[in-house]
Amino acid sequence: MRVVVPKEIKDGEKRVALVPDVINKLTRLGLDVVIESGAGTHAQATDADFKAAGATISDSEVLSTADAVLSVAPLTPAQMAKLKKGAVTISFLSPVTAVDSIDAAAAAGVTAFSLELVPRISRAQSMDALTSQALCAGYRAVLVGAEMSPRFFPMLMTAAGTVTPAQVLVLGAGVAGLQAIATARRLGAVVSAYDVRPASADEVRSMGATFIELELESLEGAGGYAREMTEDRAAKQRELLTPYIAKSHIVITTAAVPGRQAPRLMTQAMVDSMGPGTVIVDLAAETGGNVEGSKPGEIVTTSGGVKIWGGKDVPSQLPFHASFLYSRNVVNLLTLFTKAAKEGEAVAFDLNFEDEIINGAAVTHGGSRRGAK
Amino acid sequence: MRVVVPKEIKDGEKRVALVPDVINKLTRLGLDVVIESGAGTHAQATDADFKAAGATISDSEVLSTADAVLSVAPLTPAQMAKLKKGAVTISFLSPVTAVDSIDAAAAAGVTAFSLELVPRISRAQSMDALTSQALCAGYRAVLVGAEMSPRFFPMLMTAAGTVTPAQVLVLGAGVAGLQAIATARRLGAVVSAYDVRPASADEVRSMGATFIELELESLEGAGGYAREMTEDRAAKQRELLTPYIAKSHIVITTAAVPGRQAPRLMTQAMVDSMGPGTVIVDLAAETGGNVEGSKPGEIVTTSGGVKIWGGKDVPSQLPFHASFLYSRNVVNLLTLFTKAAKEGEAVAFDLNFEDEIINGAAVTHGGSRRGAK
Amino acid sequence: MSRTLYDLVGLAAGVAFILALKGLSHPKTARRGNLIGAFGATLATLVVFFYANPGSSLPLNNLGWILGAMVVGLLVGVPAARKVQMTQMPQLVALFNGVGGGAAALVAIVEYLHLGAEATTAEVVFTVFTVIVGCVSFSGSIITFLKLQELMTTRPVIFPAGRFIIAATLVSVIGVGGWVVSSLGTTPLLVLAGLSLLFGVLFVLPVGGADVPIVISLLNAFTGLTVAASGYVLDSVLLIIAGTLVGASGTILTRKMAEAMGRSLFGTLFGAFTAKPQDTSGSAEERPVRSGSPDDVAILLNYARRVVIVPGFGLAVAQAQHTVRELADMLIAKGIDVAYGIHPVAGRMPGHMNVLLAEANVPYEQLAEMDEVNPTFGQTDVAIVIGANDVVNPAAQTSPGCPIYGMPILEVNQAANIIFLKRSMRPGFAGIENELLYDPKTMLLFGDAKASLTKVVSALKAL
Amino acid sequence: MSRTLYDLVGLAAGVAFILALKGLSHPKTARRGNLIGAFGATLATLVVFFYANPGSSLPLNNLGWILGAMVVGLLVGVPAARKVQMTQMPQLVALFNGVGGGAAALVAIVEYLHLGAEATTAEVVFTVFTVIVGCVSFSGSIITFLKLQELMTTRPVIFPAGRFIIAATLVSVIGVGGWVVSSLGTTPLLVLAGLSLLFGVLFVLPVGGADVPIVISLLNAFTGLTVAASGYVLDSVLLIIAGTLVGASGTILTRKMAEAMGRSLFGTLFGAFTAKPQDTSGSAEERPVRSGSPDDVAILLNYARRVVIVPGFGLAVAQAQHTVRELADMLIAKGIDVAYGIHPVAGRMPGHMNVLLAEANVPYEQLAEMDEVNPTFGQTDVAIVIGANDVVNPAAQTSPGCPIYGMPILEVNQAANIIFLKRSMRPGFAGIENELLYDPKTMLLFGDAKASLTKVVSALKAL
Amino acid sequence: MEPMAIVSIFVLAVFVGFEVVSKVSSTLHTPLMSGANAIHGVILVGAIIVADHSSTNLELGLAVAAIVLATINMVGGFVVTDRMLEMFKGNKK
Amino acid sequence: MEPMAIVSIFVLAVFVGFEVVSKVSSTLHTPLMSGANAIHGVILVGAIIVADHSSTNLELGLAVAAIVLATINMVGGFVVTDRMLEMFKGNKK
Ligand SMILES: NC(=O)c1ccc[n+]([C@@H]2O[C@H](COP(=O)([O-])OP(=O)(O)OC[C@H]3O[C@@H](n4cnc5c(N)ncnc54)[C@H](OP(=O)(O)O)[C@@H]3O)[C@@H](O)[C@H]2O)c1
Ligand SMILES: NC(=O)c1ccc[n+]([C@@H]2O[C@H](COP(=O)([O-])OP(=O)(O)OC[C@H]3O[C@@H](n4cnc5c(N)ncnc54)[C@H](OP(=O)(O)O)[C@@H]3O)[C@@H](O)[C@H]2O)c1
Ligand SMILES: NC(=O)c1ccc[n+]([C@@H]2O[C@H](COP(=O)([O-])OP(=O)(O)OC[C@H]3O[C@@H](n4cnc5c(N)ncnc54)[C@H](O)[C@@H]3O)[C@@H](O)[C@H]2O)c1
Ligand SMILES: NC(=O)c1ccc[n+]([C@@H]2O[C@H](COP(=O)([O-])OP(=O)(O)OC[C@H]3O[C@@H](n4cnc5c(N)ncnc54)[C@H](O)[C@@H]3O)[C@@H](O)[C@H]2O)c1
Repeated sequence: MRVVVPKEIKDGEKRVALVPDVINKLTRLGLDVVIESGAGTHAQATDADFKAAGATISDSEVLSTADAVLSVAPLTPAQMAKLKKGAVTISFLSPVTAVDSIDAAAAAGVTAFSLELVPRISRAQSMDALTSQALCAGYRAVLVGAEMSPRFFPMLMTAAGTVTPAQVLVLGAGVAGLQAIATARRLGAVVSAYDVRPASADEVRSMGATFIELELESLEGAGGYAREMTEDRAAKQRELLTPYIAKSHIVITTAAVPGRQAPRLMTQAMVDSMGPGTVIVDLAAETGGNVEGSKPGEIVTTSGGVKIWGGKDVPSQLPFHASFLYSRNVVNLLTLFTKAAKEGEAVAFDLNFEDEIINGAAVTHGGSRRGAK
Repeated sequence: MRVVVPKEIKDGEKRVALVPDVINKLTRLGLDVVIESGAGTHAQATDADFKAAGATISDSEVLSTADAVLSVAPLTPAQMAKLKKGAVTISFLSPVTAVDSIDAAAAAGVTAFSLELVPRISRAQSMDALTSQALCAGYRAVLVGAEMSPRFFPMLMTAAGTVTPAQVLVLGAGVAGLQAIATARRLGAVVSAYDVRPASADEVRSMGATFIELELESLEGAGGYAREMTEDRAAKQRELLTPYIAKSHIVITTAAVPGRQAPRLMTQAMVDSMGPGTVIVDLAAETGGNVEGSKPGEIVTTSGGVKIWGGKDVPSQLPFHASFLYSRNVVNLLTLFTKAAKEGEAVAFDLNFEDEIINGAAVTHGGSRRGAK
Repeated sequence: MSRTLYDLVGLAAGVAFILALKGLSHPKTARRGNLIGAFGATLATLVVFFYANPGSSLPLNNLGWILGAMVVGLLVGVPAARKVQMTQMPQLVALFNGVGGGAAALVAIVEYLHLGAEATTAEVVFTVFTVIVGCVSFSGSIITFLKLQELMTTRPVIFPAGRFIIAATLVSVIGVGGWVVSSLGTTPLLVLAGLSLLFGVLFVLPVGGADVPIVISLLNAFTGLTVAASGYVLDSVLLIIAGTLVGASGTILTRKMAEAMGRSLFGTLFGAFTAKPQDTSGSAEERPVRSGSPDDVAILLNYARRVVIVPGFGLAVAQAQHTVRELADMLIAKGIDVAYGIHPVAGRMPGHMNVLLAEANVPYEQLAEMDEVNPTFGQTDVAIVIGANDVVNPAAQTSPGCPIYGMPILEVNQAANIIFLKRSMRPGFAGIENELLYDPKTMLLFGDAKASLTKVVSALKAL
Repeated sequence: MSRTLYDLVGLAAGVAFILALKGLSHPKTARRGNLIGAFGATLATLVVFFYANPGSSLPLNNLGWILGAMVVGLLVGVPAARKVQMTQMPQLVALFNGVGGGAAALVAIVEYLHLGAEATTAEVVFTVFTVIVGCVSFSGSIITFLKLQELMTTRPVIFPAGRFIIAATLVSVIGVGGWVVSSLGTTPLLVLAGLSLLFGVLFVLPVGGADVPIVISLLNAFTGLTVAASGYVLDSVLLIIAGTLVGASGTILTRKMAEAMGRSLFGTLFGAFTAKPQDTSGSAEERPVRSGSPDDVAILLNYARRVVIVPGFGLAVAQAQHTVRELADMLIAKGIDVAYGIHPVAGRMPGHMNVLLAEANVPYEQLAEMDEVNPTFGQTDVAIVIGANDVVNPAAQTSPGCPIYGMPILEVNQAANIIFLKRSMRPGFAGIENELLYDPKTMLLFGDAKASLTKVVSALKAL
Repeated sequence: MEPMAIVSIFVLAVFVGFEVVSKVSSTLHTPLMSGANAIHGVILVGAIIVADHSSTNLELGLAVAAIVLATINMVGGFVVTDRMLEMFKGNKK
Repeated sequence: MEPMAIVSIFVLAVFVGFEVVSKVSSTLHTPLMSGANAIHGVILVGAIIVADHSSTNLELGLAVAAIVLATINMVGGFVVTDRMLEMFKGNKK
């Protein structure tokens, strides 16, 4: 069986779906791993590294012979069309935004797994690419914020006066938000955070930051995710958050609700309430933005001197470790349904749809889109 | 008496020599403070802020009426020529590189103070702008390094595998180097450092980093600075450092010897010994570079995939706090020779060349260059 | 041998007992303390063969009987003590205590018979005291033995009107005691002994299994007092001192044990009088857990060779990272092999534990990944689980269908001892019970992790 | 009043003394302990007026004299104790101890005279012991008093052949003691008393000022033993118990004091025998510093209302940031006002202390800049300087020309107490001596800052 | 011995008993109890004394029984305590 | 009282004395010494007893002197100890 990793073609995507040091986990099972030449360049993995790890490098068309295709971004409809019937793909594949690719997969008779849909159960944590990539994003958010800020993060008492610590506010304390809190605290900033989930207060405090209690009802959805806010509540939340925002030097927003637009946490007025030289990092820019006026992949400077950094492919900005974590997620999912080669028997895929994870993550199978997803 | 702060005209200089919140220290003495309009823009100080703090904003030519001129970069010879005879200037003014400005100051009969020449005695610590700006540079160096690195700095054990911490090597553990150590350690990196001064080992360890003992004789010059290396020793040091460099993910170099070219710590071969995706931050790029191939203000990527960031105006990249600290240094030096206004008497400058600091820092006075500097 | 020399040797033995108790109250010297005690006892026993009583000639009368009886005692006692299993030691101690009490009662009876009408009132009063308390100690200890050995139910035995029967027995014991003092005679004394034995049984029956050790300790103190009383009757300073020491230290110890186990001493002891018959079939039995004190934890750690620290979300909530590092540093300084076993999803964020422990400056080398640390639990003396739960829950391996089934865990259940620091019996993130909390190898230290760790660190310093 | 009741009250007083000593060894109960002791002493004194000796009638003979003498004693003792300054208390204690020893010697002499030839050998031996030790205690204490009060030189007084004279005196004391026992008579006893007084003087003269407190403690234990011996002669259980208690606890205390001061007990006490005359004019006198123990530091901190922690480069070298935070947290938990006074150039890098303390998670609000904290030192009970030196060196304000002159400093010299944690008397970065180390308000705790702090934290927990 | 002496000895012994065990840590509770239990086995001395001056068979029989019991208490007690304390051997340093 | 009783009492009292002060912290050394010093002032009881049965003027004189000294020791000792302990009043909580 051939596992193929094509070069990512999406602009700005610097990750690779397999890094050399996990390849042996697949070859050990009896799988052949084929990497498109140059696939790992941005993630500091050369063709030679892959070869040394036991993979084959291919310069030519790779998809048509693949039994399984591993990628980060969804395969394009064109790529999907090239696949054998019955082939398997594993990648990010949002049922909301990647509709074309999903349709193409269904049409091609491909079984396409979406990492967004891996259920958040304990057993699946090692396949949870949303979490691993959010980790990278949260870390990056702080580095970017610190880089753009004209201020120090830590407090420093020096002969030339005392530098006061930066006030960092994190909105949305999920995986990315918590990591942002941790990183900002490491740098010495005074960090506070807000989130709508009830468990969040304890989690924020467990990172050593201050949780902002707004006395609004909490919003918890399925699988530990948040629910969408009503417009009423959103307005109330914005109003109550304004004073905290006004006194922050850096605001990092990470709020998301699965399958929806990112909630709008900050209006233009709230942005304007911040002083010159302050920075906003909007990790949700790609899905609509938590902050009014943020543009994915751009730094917008408001007339008031506030810089808004809109995140785009943020984990790609940490390509080495983002790929490192991503490829382990992918390998864990792949091995879940791979029957290792035994005496006389060849390696095979065994898609057991009774399994909660396989059932949850497979978007297409046998020529059609699965379930009501 | 008029204290004037012109707008910095040097390209890339974002600091300002006075920030609003120190102005009252001068006005309290009876000095008039005049700020050229827009001087504080990059350091988040608006004209309005200055006005509110008690300064006058001037749009027109400001230098000709000044009794004292405070700036960050040296005044250009043209600017010097505009000054009144007997006026005082305080700025960075390297006796090695700013020869033209010094000559112009002497010609104009100006008393020019060089912050580089403030002696390193305890009493002068509050005027030591080299230290305060090095602090900013050291902090920035790590942020920049972390930003450019494709890796995480901290160790993280996750469901998708364990991210090992970045190995950071700091060469030259002076003020900037120590701050870089502190910042990298805060971010969770494993930090080691090397310096030639004998006291350095203890200082490095007191920051929680590992000191690299090379068993070479130590080099200590006057005033707590290092001495220049002989070419022999330099070669030996490079040889011994190579293995440490080869296993580092980030190298930050800060080595300097006052009044000299920056010592060459890393050759091209040493750079090449590092893997793809590694980063070198050369804070000494402007004075010749610690690293072969570094270019001030540029990021050079070697064929081996090593990125070399050459520092240029590094403290300017943290304009708010760099100006904050710098202006306190300048004010402390200015007040050292200002006789406050008393009953009936006007404020006056009282240049007592018996004072070690004034004697040390004044480069020109009474129409000529002072001493053998 | 002169009386003075004899007495001085006795005093020396008494001093040995003091040193023995002193030694026994500190881990480092406990063993030596016990040996000193044994030495004192041997000395005291030997010297009595050289001097018995004013006027009586040596060698002792009935020497053959005496030596024979001692040999029998040795043949019974030593093998029993040698062969007993670790877990059965408490009941053996109970048994030994009982026979000691019995011996004291017998000695008092013999002396009473011997003195006959010559006895002073004081002597009779002390004899009565010894007989009562010795018999209570004897029969009470036998019952505790039976309970601990599970030869009878470990639950409180409560029968209708029990408390009235007990009270009545106590009153009769006292009455018969008075009768003995006033009338002097063998019969009343035997009646007294019988009633006292009965009272001992009744006194211990209503005590529940968990409280039995406290009762043993109390009976032990009682026995000490009977020995002191015998010392008065027999004019032996040694017996007075030894008995009083045991009585006094035993009392303190009983109180401390009750405190450590969170029991009310009064409730435990007078339960017999207040207990009402209960519907025993009713509510589901509360499952027993073993909870320890910071001292217990400190001692376990102190004598371990390898300790694995397993941090979890609770460590983060308690912000106990600095304290845990302090603990680890202390253990390392003692030459103990210490590692932190980090589960990939401990906490609530990937790398949560790393962030915390890095803040406390824990060297990266001490952090071990799950795959690295799991094979070492077999050689680990103590696994100390600090505010973690799901990540060590064996249900992940044993209970298909539970929410964490299939998640790899840190196999702390392979370690020789497991210590849990948590605040309650509440489950963790996944909301499922952790069987490990009820494991006999597990000791629970309840409380906020930081507060608990601080106490453990203090206790460790005090060792 | 019956003898038994009298004796029981005496025993009760003895118990009070036990409780008194127990109380006195713990800060929280010390005051109450002393009151219990006073209560016991009062009780014992009162009861003697109701019962004196078998057969003697009440009221006591010579009652007027007795009461009069007591009044005189009160009139002398109370005002002296009330008015004495804090710094002069040690010499007053020495004096009190001396008069106590004198009293015991007098009591023994009177009883000896009274018994005359009736005295048993044992009684005479005890009398001789009491007289010798009481007199030594008396004259020795007087000398210690004179030394501490600086009425004579505080340096060791050593004269040629001194040790032979002392040895000879001791031999004569013992000889005359033997003579008293064998011959019985007033003259030998008076000779004995005289020689003993002389020996006391000779014994204490060679002791140097710093060792005097140890000697006082020893003489105190001696006096206790004389009281116990008097108890034997006077057949008083109370005096036996009280005297023995003081003797035993005094001995332990003497050893502990010597340990705490880093002195060899043997060297201190037998210096008299081994000391050789020295060239006192020679080497420059070593300047005295006051060094304390972690316990002392803990107690100072525990009873402070405001504490300022001044960290410096040494804190960084020792990497003691976590420990210092632990200490601060404990003090804050006790309701003490704690601030960190951060000097702008403490350490070797701008913000060095911030980096360290942030790592230990010290809240930013607890960090006070120099300008903010300097005005508060006047209201600060304890400034604890941890591995800092130059930044608190008053030379910066007082010694024009020294390298740090003109640098603003943290004015810890304004605080009521200053504690320095450093490893030696070595200077800091600037290489200049710090007068503050010799300040009488300063206590030095030598050792690595982290190790020292750990000990202080333990001591604080034990309080 | 005089009652007063006995009372004094008793009172002092009580204090000693209290003090010496006042700092015991809870893990030593059981060994300490066991050790104290062994110590009261010294009633063996009393049993030997009464065996010595037993005049009737009844007395002697009871005394012999007392000796057996006391020996078990004493010897068994020390042995079992020692076994309990094996874990404190201190296999380190 | 029998010598044996006295020796026993002495030995036990020594243990009590050792034990009760064994944990004293160094800052309490001086107050503890001072308190112990006051306790031995109870020799006053002895002085009163000998004054009671003094038969000669010499004896009485010496006894009276002893009473004066012992009273100073006892009363002064407790008072000065109390003053030393003022700092432990516990002005907090
Ligand atoms: N790491 C991740 O990325 C991530 C993300 C989301 C969810 N999770 C899930 O979180 C769980 C992590 O497991 P875990 O073992 O670390 O945590 P856990 O299973 O949630 O257990 C934490 C335990 O700590 C105790 N605790 C809480 N506060 C405490 C305090 N102040 N002092 C002492 N104990 C305290 C609680 O018991 P008491 O209440 O009795 O004190 C609780 O049993 C896993 O189920 C994992 O799947 C992980
Ligand atoms: N902050 C800056 O930017 C900067 C830069 C360069 C120079 N300086 C200079 O550095 C000095 C800073 O003053 P400072 O008071 O912080 O330091 P300091 O004057 O150098 O004193 C440090 C003290 O710490 C003690 N010490 C060292 N290691 C120790 C350990 N492990 N445990 C306990 N004590 C230890 C040393 O005494 P022992 O050896 O007896 O233990 C020493 O006296 C100033 O003179 C300042 O001008 C500052
Ligand atoms: N059990 C598991 O396997 C597992 C794994 C990873 C995460 N989780 C849990 O899931 C939670 C969410 O994870 P995520 O980071 O992927 O979520 P996410 O990326 O979907 O959302 C990020 C955060 O935004 C918050 N948010 C949504 N709307 C908001 C609003 N209007 N205002 C403020 N905040 C808002 C959410 O509550 C969430 O914390 C985590 O915190 C974690 O506890 C569980
Ligand atoms: N007393 C004071 O007032 C005061 C104030 C600030 C700094 N200082 C001292 O001065 C020292 C140097 O200060 P700086 O940072 O301004 O120095 P710098 O900027 O001149 O040099 C930076 C560092 O490079 C090092 N270096 C020089 N040649 C090297 C080589 N070949 N290899 C490796 N390292 C080399 C130097 O030793 C120095 O530590 C500081 O570390 C500090 O201890 C003293």
